[in-house]
Amino acid sequence: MALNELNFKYKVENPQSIAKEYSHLGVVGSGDLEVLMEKKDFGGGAEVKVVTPVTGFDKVWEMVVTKFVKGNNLGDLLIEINDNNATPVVVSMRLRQALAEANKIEKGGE
Amino acid sequence: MLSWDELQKAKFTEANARERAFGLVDKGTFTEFVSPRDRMPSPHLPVLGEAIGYDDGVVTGIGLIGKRPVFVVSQEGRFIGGAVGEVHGAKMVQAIKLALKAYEDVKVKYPDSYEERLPAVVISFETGGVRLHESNAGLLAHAEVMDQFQDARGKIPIIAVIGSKIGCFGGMGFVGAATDVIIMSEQGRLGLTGPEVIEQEMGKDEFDASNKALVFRTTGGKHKYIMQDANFLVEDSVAGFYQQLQEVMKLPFAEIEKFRRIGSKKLVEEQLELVKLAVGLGAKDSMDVWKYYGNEDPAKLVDMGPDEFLKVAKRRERKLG
Amino acid sequence: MEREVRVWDNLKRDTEERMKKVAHLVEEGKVVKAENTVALLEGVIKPGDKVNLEGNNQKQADFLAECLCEVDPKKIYDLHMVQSVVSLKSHLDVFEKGIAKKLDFSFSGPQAGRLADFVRDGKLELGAIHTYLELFGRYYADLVPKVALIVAFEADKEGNLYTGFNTEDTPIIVEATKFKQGIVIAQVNKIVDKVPRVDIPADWVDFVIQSPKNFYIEPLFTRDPGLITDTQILMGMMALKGVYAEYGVQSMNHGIGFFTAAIELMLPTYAEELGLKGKICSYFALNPHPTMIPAIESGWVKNIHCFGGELGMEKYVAARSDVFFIGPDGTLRSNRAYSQAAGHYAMDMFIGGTLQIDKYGNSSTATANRVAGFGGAPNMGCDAKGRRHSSDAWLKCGLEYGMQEALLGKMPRGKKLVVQMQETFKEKMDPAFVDELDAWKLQKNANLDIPPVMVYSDDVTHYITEEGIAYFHKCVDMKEKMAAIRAIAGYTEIGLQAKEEETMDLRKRGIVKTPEDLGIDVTRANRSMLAAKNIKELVEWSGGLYNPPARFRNW
Amino acid sequence: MDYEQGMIGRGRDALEMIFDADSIKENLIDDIQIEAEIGPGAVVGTGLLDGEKATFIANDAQAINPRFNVVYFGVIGMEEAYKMALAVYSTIEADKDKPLEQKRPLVLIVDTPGNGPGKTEEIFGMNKATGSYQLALAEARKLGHPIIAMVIGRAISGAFLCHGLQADQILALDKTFGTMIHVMPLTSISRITKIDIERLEELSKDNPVFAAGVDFFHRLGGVEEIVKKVEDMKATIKKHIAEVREAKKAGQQEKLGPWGRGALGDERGGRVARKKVMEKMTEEYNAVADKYLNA
Repeated sequence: MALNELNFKYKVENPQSIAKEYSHLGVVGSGDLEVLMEKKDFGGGAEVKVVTPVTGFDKVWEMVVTKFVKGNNLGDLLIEINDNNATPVVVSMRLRQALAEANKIEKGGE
Repeated sequence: MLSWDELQKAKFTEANARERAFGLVDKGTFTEFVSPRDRMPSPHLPVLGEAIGYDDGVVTGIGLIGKRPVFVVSQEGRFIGGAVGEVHGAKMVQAIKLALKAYEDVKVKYPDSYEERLPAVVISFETGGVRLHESNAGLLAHAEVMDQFQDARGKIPIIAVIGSKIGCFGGMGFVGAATDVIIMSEQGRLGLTGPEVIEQEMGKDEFDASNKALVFRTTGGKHKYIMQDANFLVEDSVAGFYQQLQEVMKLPFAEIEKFRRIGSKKLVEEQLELVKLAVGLGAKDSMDVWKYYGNEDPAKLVDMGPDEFLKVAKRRERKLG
Repeated sequence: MEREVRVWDNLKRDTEERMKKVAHLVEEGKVVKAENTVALLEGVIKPGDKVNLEGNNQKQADFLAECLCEVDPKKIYDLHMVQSVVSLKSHLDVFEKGIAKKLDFSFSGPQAGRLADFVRDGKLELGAIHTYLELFGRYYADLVPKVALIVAFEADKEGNLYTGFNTEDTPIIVEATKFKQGIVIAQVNKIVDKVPRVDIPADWVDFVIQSPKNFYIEPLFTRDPGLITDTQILMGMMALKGVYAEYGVQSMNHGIGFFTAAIELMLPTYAEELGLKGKICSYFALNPHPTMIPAIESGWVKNIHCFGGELGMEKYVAARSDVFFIGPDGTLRSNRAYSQAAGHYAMDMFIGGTLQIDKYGNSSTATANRVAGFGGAPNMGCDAKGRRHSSDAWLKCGLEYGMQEALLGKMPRGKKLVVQMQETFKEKMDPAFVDELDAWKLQKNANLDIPPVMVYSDDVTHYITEEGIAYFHKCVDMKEKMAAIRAIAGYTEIGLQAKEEETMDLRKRGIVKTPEDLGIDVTRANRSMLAAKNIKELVEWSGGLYNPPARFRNW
Repeated sequence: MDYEQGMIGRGRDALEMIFDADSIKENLIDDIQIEAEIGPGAVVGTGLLDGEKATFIANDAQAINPRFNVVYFGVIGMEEAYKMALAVYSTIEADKDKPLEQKRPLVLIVDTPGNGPGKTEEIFGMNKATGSYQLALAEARKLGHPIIAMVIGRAISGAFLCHGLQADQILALDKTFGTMIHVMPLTSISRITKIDIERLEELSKDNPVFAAGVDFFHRLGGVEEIVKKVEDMKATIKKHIAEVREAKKAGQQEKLGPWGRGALGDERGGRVARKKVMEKMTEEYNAVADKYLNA
């Protein structure tokens, strides 16, 4: 059984990282996932790690993640996803929301 | 995530555990401990093929309410029903342990004015108790939480906040009952045995778990408020709970102790009176009990908004407290 | 020339003969005691009769259904059941016991699996699966009931019936039966001195029985806003912007699922923000969906006609007589037949969810082992070919119709918007887009004439998935339609066959629009978009008039 | 006596075996009387262990509570739990003036399948009843009373939490006696988690965190010692009382009770994440503590 771990690495032209050092979004509820984004010095590259109970959809994961990373020109960034049976739409939506969150400029607060 | 100001307006039932943790303390003061960034998921779930979460379904940290350090534990019902496993449990236990450490430190540093900086523990419960996937570890963790509660007795207040979808059940049901103060919304539920199990034990005629109205009037916030099992009833918003916490923090600790329902011989004797009432009354429904306490038309209370309810609802009278 | 002497009132004579046999069971007026019901049925029904057992996806003549199961199968057998819905256990028990033999129906919910078994095992001879209007039509052609077993809230002793809020199918059944010399038996919750209003006049009713228990009503159209997902909200936003606003749709029917519930709850929020108030959503053929309350309260809706009632909405509906159809007694009168007619001819759009879509764009909710039928959906979800009045939305859709000229030459004609919504993957990564519908398997498993298709490809005008909207009607041929399906099928096997340049071309031509093309900020697709986030808030919106059933009360 | 079928359902017999002959006084802690009529599913009182006074709290699986029909076969109902709590508080009261080393021990005889599930129980708050008993035990333990739990039969889930897991040390009869310690049988875990029973059975062979059984609890630090023979119960209990007393005298409370079992679980390799998490939290707290304590 165990969990399925997928790792993807990317290198895009003129990569953009995120504004915050670290950002987290989402809850690992049924059909949902959490996304953790962390600025990392990857020499411009981006790394994505997915942990999911789902097997047999590795290729779909790769396509969804690739589209997201390339579509947003992401680099120097580590993305980790803990998934609990989310459909591709939920994955893409959470990734987009996570990116927006990661680029939010903090105002007020501490 | 919503900003603190937006969160205050948000429904408590809609907020996730992290949002609740942020919103229950003063604006901008929350610092999370063992956040997802520390990547400390359950070591036991992967072998069962069960999804992991980096916070293991509970957000722990510290914030302020006024000058008082508030140690927050906020359970996430969407992650395996908020159930307690080894990591989740350890985070709960350690939050209380750290609060007690803070208590000792504050007492040393501010010997004459430590009450105004008295640490507190706030637990936002959303759980069915022991996580079956790591049940033995979860069970042992429950016992540790109770142990810490006893250590905290007479030193720092432990406040339960119950207003999320799952409620507070199973082993965590008596952990909730063992706190000093309980704040609930009418959407909150507190009990021991979940509705499905009661139905299974007693039959559908006696207890139909799909009858949510029945489920809620048996264990929901309004009922618990009438029974004095919940001390405060607030509206379903983050602000509702936060503001009530602010009020509680203003009370001297001796007053807070009076909110307790169990934890001494006298309180046990008081509860035994209630058990005798249960026998004498032969109540078939919680509304029979509401009526007994002087609510002439108990059915009316069900749909009443919190403000009106607080005005008209008659509660069990307590000799103590 | 000697004229042949023929009898022209056989049906009447037959009925009179049957009535005589049971005359002793009648107490006062037309009242028969509940305990005499089985005897009554044994007296008035003959083997081989066509019997209508009233029941639909809401109210049920459950007591009469149970009594019918208790008649002696030696005396009464081979019945031909003609009924809207097969949803109670008793509905199939009559076949199990050998009382009934043949079935013509429209929809089966909880009994769909058992029904499939019965058909396969030869326990039941299936006539056909209909749409509601189609079946109602046949009540007046070749499926006229001899005996109708119906249900009402109240009756007086003379037999006047009050069906009120849940009038639903009753008038159309009674009229078909009674005016063809048949026999009408009504179970009622209560026999009263005077009914609040006469929905069915006494001389159309032969017997009334006060049933021991109130009849069952299913709250089928209540959707808890608490269960609406972000994806449903995203797709709702897409629908509002890409279809409702695009066509200025003013009249419509909403399906039963969470997609349309999300849309209803976004009228006072997202649609308001888009400035659509007054420009869309004025007229509905719709059950009193609780999720419509915020939109109604915000002044969006002019008119709603209801197929049936919805448990808990009685008081709210009664208090909004400007919107709903309310009798002189102050309560709603629903009517499934009229609402179906309105939905078919007077509405510019049908929008609802489906389960499976094949590569050609046929869609169905049929699964391999359940004979469920589609109720009224196919009726709503098809172009009304007899429609002759025009509206902006209807005309615009027709003008965009890619095959218009091939079919009509240079003749303007409108087209009804038939919008199907579905996420590309259902739970557990079950793809919604498939090579072949499960309906084909069902056809084999249940030995049906044709695979049960809910909406055929040539009726669908728009498909909405989270990936995009396919403006399906704009396609000029099947080849292009299949490309449009692929373009919005995401990461399903079908979707993976999409070619990038092909999809780009479809987007350029406005046949496919992604959320980006529509200018939708996906990160806004979350529950804060909903005007009410749980049932409790619906109650608050209604000013306490909505009284949700116990199972929905999370407080 | 015949112990072949184990000790399930024989709480009263266990009392006879463990305590000195004819020493058992039910519902009495010195001169403090506990209402005899309530909670028939719980047996409480005073007995002698080779002449030394101890409070006992046991389940009586033969008893049926006529007022609460969920209480039978050892179930702890509302009355039972409060009665048990009263026994603890009365013990505290009786010894309140005694020094730590003279606080009398409490012996919990554990054979219970669960807490009372029911509508009445929920209306009146069963959770308070079990909660109050646990708080009472924790208080007594912290005051210096040695508390030993002896699992003779079933120690299931919430009922074990209530009646057992607040003890200083937990002993259990060997599994050959049919002793059961678990939250749920694997069949139920399988149904709820939707994980195949075969898979669970295979995993449970060497995964102590969810497996059912005394040995696994031992590895997790949940059980201090496994008692192989019924005859050894008394001596083993006495031995542990002495050990606990020593530890308390030496100020080593942290080695006992739930917290001590936490450390033991780490030592025995059954629960190793716990410690890491706690250390990380402390580290992160220390980094910000000043800011919060001096706000």
